[in-house]
Amino acid sequence: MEGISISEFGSILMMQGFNGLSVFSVLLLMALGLAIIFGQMGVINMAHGEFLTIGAYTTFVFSYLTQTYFPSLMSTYFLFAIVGAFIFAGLVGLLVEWLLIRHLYKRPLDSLLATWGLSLIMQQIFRSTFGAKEVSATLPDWLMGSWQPTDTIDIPLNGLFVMGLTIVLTCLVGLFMYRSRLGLKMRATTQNRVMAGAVGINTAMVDRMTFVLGCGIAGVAGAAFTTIGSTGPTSGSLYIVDAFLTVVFGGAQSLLGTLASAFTIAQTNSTLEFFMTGSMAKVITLLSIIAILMMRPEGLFSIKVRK
Amino acid sequence: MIGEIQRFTRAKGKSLAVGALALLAAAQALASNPPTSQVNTTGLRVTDTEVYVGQLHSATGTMAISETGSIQAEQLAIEQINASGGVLGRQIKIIQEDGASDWPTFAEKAKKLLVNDRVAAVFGCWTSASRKAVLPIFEKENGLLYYPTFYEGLEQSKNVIYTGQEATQQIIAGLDWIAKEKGAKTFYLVGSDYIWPRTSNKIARKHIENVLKGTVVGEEYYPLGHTQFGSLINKIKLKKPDVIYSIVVGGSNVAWWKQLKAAGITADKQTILTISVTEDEVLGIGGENVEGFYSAMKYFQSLDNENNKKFVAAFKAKYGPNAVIGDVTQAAYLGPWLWKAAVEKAGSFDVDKVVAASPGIELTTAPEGYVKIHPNHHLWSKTRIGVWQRNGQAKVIFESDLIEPDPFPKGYQ
Amino acid sequence: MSAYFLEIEDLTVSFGGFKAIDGLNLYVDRDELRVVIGPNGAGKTTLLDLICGRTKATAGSIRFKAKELTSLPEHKIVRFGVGRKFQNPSIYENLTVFENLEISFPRGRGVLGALFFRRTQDVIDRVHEVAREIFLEDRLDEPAELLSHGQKQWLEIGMLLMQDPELLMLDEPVAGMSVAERKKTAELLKRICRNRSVIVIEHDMEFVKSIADKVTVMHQGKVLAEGPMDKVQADPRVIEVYLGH
Amino acid sequence: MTISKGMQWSRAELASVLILAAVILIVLPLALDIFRLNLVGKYLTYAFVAVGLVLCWGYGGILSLGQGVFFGLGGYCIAMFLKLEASDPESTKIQSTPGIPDFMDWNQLTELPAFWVPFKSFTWALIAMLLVPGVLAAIVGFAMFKRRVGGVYFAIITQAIAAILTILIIGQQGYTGGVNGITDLRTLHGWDIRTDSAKYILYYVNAALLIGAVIGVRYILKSKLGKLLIALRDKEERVRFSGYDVASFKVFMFVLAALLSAIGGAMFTLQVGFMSPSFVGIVPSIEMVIFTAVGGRMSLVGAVYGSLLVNWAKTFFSESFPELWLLFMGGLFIAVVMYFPNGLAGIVDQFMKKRAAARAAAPTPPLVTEPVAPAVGALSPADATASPAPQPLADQQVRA
Repeated sequence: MEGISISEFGSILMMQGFNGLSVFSVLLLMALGLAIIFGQMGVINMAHGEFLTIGAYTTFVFSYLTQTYFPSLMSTYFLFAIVGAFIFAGLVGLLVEWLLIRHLYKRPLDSLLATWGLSLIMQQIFRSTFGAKEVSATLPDWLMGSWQPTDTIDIPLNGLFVMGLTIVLTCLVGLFMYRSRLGLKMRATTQNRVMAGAVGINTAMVDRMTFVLGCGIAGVAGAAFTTIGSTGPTSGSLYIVDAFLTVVFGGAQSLLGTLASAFTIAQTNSTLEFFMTGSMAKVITLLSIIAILMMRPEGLFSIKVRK
Repeated sequence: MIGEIQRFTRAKGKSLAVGALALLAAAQALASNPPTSQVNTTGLRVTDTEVYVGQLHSATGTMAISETGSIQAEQLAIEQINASGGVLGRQIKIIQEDGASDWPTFAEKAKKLLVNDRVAAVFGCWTSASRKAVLPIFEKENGLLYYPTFYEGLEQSKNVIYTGQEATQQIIAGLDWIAKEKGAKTFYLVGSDYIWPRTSNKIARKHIENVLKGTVVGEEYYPLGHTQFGSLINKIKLKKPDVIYSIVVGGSNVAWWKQLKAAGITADKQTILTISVTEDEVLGIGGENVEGFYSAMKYFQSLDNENNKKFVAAFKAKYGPNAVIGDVTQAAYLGPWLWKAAVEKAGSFDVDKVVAASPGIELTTAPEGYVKIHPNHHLWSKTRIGVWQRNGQAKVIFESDLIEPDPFPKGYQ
Repeated sequence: MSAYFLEIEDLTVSFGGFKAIDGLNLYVDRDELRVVIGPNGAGKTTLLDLICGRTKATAGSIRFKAKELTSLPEHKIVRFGVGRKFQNPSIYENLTVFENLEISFPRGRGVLGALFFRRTQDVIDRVHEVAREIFLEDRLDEPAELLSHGQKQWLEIGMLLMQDPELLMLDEPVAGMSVAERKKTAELLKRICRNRSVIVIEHDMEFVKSIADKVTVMHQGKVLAEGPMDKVQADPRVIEVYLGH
Repeated sequence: MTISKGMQWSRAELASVLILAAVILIVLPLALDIFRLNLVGKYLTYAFVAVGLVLCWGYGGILSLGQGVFFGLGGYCIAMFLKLEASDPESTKIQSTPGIPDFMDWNQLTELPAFWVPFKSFTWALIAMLLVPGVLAAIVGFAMFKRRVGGVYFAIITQAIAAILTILIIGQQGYTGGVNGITDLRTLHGWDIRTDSAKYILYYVNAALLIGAVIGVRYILKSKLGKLLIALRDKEERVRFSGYDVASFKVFMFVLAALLSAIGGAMFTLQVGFMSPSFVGIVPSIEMVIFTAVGGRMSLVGAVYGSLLVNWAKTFFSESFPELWLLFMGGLFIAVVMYFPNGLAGIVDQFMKKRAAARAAAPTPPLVTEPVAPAVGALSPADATASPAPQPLADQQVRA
């Protein structure tokens, strides 16, 4: 390798390490909302990608409005957009739960088909509202470019941001699930719905809140992904398969499992990509996931239950 | 500077000619409205006042992002033609079908347009895959397709007029320019994993190695829809190429450019030449993410000539002031005009006669300047290099001579 | 080689550290009817699960007719002669009583066998014979979901009889039955126990007394006491953990 | 259902199959021109997949979201044969290597890859068309069902397989034709499959095969194996403890469904004249599940009607509203899942029951005017062995 010094090589290794972590946080962020909905409720939300897209479009709208009416706030609008994405995606989630999902809790495979129909409808609504072409939110300067600790190391700022957001969000979700009253109710409902109902938990309300929370988190993820990806009617569909694999590979009912599986998949893919072409890396990663799932159908982490 | 002046005068001269021609055509159309039995001997859907054409693009699915511009441009062209008297005195009616980003659907709809609707011509397709899917149907049913996208070449059909550039037109002039201007010797080829990027990179590699005497230090393909390019960017950094030659498309495109920028790869440190970014793509990528990088295209919205000014104004009047026009959109706009010219030259809507009349048809009113149909059904056209600005427009900094289309280039296969 | 029909030695299984069965030893003779009793959570059902292969043992051995069962898959254990009735009646509610019994007929158990299975006269005869035994002969054409709870229990026992197992394991066969049904069930059990070994888990002491030869008392995954009913009932340890509750 | 009749066909079942045969063999060919009939022929190739899904999903409870993989593999095997026939040295003489498929030439292959060579034989292509998908389904099935992977996990793993295969096919374009697929297929042993007469013949072959498939699967469902499938859905554990190796039954169903899909794919290739990797992906696989759901997941003839209806709707809506048809399709899917979980067959069944009840109750009308309870046993007159599918009403009540 001509023209590459040892220190430069070291820098690239370091950046590659960071890349693995960055891919990990992206995977985790896209899977988190899904993991909550799927893990806690057993509902397969095929429209998860479209909830990501809601977040992305919300960011675009915020960016557009800020640019038009409050140009001075351009540097901070993004934070509001994230909150807005959570609220907006959550509200749509509330509506969808009320109209659709609550009728299908007993039929997980049917909820899959219905949410597939939902995703078609949502895509068309995006297209009719925002046009078929992609749009791009103007990002604040502090989210663009790279941070250079040395001459040869470039750490992507958007990667850092997504990573930070993922950590904060994961901790919040963890605290919520394991420390709050509602979280306790959610876990109780997951483990024994009948019993939870019997001790006075309004399981219908808990389900609704769970779904709204999952959708809201998807919205946040979508907002964050405007920094690294596209915003268009079908952008969400780019993420859906990866998100499902992450959740299933981790073991559906365990947040820790989702964490571990996102880490494993991200590191495998990112490392393989460094040594071979991207298509091959993807195939090998997917094949390994399937092989492991065949050996451990319940995923990496799962709650052991006496059958 | 001199080039610019020359271009200006030429454009001006041409626009005069254009005006005269248009007047002539209108007069002709009004004067003569030949009987249908004479202009339609093969049972196409032509009446004394109307002629039906098909439009076959993806209005839904992932490709709608790209194909919407073509749909709009073709409709604009047809509207303008109708306003100026139509074709052979007949108004053009459009039957629009949705290919839904799905190749089998394209085949189904193409067949419907040709067999059921008996349309006189079809303006449509975007991806090579959709064209390959409909090609046998057009050949079997003897239809006529105007295909707008720049593509990999290696194809020539009696039933297709290719209004975009074939690969050599787009690639070779761009590489020559970058080698000369930037003294580039080492290239890193990157593409989405399908036939157009692979074939284009193959041509690029041959040209780099055999003609430019440079080296290709890497060639990488990522699945369509891939969104994580961190590893690739690190690999590129490892090789330090003079030029990154990029043919990443579709959903991946935005991720690729945003992540390049985030990894500190900016125009002041790295030269990137791409043949897959037009104004349409920049809309999604954001001008700030491609600022300073180069695209090789035959058309940019910012082209400074009278034809283009009129075209851009008309397009914005119809589709809003924020509408943008990319290379393919312009090429799609050419389709109806080229068809009209060929039909009028042939004096008939019959596909065989229109096809026979097509070679040699010139369009001096083309927004890109001037095009002419080659006997191989591709267009003579120029290749331009544009450097992207923050506002999402490109500044044209180089313009080649008219390039002869060569879909089966010797020495590049 | 010992002479016991079923030999369980040092059997242990743990769920996440909790030992549901802890070094258990149990021997059952040919044609013996053994009743296993014990408080809730003693590991009775787990013991049956282990024998029939539903749960895999952590350690120890289960030998039946001198063959090790711990490594066999469930269906092979069944084919080797072990039948198991579940605690809740486990029948096919969408099939008729006849079809329920027919499916349990030990022929055509492979894919192709099932595909080309013919309802021959011997199948029909056998179904009728078993149906008579479980008091359901006049209800053969009815969907099984229409049966009463007790009748469902009988049907499941009947399904086991179709297999003609050499070791029959029944988990609370009279749970949820009326007094009359219990009496009939006790009769039924006594009849079907001829020529095979039976392990019964039961809570109902009256019922146990009416059928048992020998009783095993389990507690915390171990055998606490074993012997004839009256002797076991008099055991102070048993009284403390079980009857004392 | 009575014992003596248990394994025979009821009159209603016979009638439903005869009506289906009449519709696709007589009514449609008479009513439609060759272009529309060819479209129907294409839809009917999807019906093979739907019939397989009735067996595998409706009866077996195994939802595969990867049936497109088998459809595609079957189609590719035939497409490879046809492509080789279309690539004779004469018609490919402008290539640098004449005699090989055009896309290989574009990718600098200079000779036919070894795995293509056997596909010069039609016999081998036919064998491979069944063997390749069958073996793949058997491997996947064994690995999954032996370890008791099921339900949602299985659905998602089949999706992953579809994703992998798509990436492989698209990535290895020199060998597979890549994203374009294998296009421009012309003749079968010199017989031009693009002519109208060929299309009629292929339509009838396809229709006859499909009716054969319906009858064959019905036969299976009538056998003890069919009863076992119902038993499996009711109490899988009980079946296992009746001495059955449950996994092998599931593998059998999955393989059979895969083989049916493969036949559908092969017929698709012949009728449409090309094969595309887009079939192998996730979207068509889910769509095919939806055809089944619309027709009624427990009804074989329903699956055929479902495929016809959804595709007709898709064609109709997309021709009439090219920009908005997705809204209609999405709405249709949701409506079917939520309000008609038993699909068309369920609607027909309810109607028949009401009529029967009305007739039976004619002497004492006041007592029976209230609606008949949702179907419990039979779902349609054609599927008297069906078991209950989920009922949304009951769900709502439980959760209210």
